[in-house]
Amino acid sequence: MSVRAEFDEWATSGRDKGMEERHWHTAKHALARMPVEPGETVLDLGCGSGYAGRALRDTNDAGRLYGLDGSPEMARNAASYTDDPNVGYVVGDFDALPFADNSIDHVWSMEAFYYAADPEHTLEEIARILRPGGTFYCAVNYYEENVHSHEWQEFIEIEMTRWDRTEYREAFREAGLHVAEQDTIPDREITIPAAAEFPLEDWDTREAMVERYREFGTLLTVGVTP
Amino acid sequence: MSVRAEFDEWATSGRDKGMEERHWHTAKHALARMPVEPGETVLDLGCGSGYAGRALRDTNDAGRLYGLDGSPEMARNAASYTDDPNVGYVVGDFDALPFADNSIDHVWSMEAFYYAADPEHTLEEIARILRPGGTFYCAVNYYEENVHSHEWQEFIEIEMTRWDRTEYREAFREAGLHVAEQDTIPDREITIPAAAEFPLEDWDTREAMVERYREFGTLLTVGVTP
Amino acid sequence: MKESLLEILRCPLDKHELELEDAEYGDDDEEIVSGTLVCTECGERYPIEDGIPNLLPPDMREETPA
Amino acid sequence: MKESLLEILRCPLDKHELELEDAEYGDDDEEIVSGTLVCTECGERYPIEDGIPNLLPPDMREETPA
Ligand SMILES: Nc1ncnc2c1ncn2[C@@H]1O[C@H](CSCC[C@H](N)C(=O)O)[C@@H](O)[C@H]1O
Ligand SMILES: Nc1ncnc2c1ncn2[C@@H]1O[C@H](CSCC[C@H](N)C(=O)O)[C@@H](O)[C@H]1O
Repeated sequence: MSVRAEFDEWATSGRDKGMEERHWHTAKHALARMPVEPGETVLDLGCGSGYAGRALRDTNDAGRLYGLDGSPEMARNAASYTDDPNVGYVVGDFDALPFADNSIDHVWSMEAFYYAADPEHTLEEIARILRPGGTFYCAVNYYEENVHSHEWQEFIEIEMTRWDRTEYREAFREAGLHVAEQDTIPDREITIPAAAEFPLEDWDTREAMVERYREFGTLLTVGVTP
Repeated sequence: MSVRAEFDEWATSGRDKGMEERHWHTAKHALARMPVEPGETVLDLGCGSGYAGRALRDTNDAGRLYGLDGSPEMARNAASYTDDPNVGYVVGDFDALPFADNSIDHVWSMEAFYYAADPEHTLEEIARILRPGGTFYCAVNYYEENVHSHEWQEFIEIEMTRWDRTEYREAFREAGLHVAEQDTIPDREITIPAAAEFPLEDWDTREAMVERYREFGTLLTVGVTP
Repeated sequence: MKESLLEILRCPLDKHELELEDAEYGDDDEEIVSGTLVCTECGERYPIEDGIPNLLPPDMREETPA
Repeated sequence: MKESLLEILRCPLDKHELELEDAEYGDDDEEIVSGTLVCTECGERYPIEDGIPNLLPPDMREETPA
């Protein structure tokens, strides 16, 4: 199945909103770190419902906020959630970013980067469109050290990239991005039931669920263009 | 009083250890974000007891770890706490860093930067000694938005620099550092007594203490050399 | 989409500038609700549908279902 | 201090290289416990005391209080 077909279905069945709610727990902490100055242009890669961009507009007074998504239905949903004239959406693919060189101040991406068909090339594209000193905030819950995420690949036909922390840093550098930071951000908000309630449908033990959310959380890697 | 006289006294009266214990609550979270690769050289500016450098050696397999401090007694204490052959201490001043151009991979500084006599020049010195793509992790509890820290100046004769978040970002850029991240890291570990215990010697209200530690915490600004 | 987006939008294939054709504007004359973006270099055409430009490379762009 | 530190240590005033004089080594021959670092450019002299080099600019370097 194509990215488009897969995620158009997610969008029409309302999964964009469910992701927004869950991802916000950790995404907001990463977003709060971004050095976005008033008037700057930010691009959200794989924007889904578009919540990240709207949050940056609200808090940082970002100038223009563009969300790119490979699913036209996702972009359509995102557009329907806002009437902010400084927010815009574009349908496009990670592998062929439709933006000019040096045209973007900061790139954000949450739970989307690993769907890129050629992630090394996507990093080169990001480095190309960022202005010197621009940042790429790349947040993923699906990564090698997070063993609880490994099975996600079984539920989706798109091939997912499962790098470990070191591979992320190496790939960023290979694409010409300096690595400024790497961190795991715990999800302190998701409700974890008492031990007696386990096993749950998705979790055999409470320990596993605690490890997944409170310890592994979201892996953030921050790259900066020279 | 000079930096040297002031902090020599702190060192001989054991305040280096007290600071280590308190600063560790937030410093460890910032240290965990540093993209230090095996074999790299890290410099701790105003190292005090030297705990940050020792932690980086333990966790990141950093190659060489140097602590610089303007107080010979601080450096002497720090040296006495470790026999790691890859850790070394230097007495020196922020305003005239005794290191070669491009000789350091990452610079760390906790609760020390604002004592620099000429902070803009110290930033230029840091940009000079860092290799391209090196990072400067600058952590401070004394800053404009943290209103509870303002009175600290009354207790010390050295003039302290009290920038706000924007001024930190601007000064970094002025010195040629890209700003990759800015964040406030809460201190979730310090014990805050129940409301009935207030007023305390240092805190009139519980709300103020909560705001100081859990909300304002430590301001981290991360710079990257082009 | 706003016209200002055109300043930074490029052909996904060769990164050349795009020209706007057959534009229809919304009531406020600010929003381009439909039209076509044409690459000034390779001539590839990209549709604007419901105000959202579709810049997928042509081989990934299927027909809109409906 | 280790000799390897000398590779990156420079005169705080003019950033030129330093030369090690009168070095005394510890038992393992690895640690320089005392000596003087002399700037190859301006000739300024910096002491190594208890194994720790003191690279404060001369006007900030008071006598060690015993
Ligand atoms: N190759 C690709 N190019 C563009 N978008 C892609 C893509 N692969 C996946 N996506 C998009 O990436 C999104 C991943 S879901 C995450 C959505 C949002 N960032 C959130 O945090 O909730 C989907 O909307 C999907 O359509
Ligand atoms: N101008 C200057 N040059 C070098 N060191 C300085 C300095 N001004 C202050 N310092 C040093 O900075 C330290 C500040 S106290 C903080 C110590 C340690 N980083 C910690 O987190 O606990 C002191 O050890 C002091 O001697």
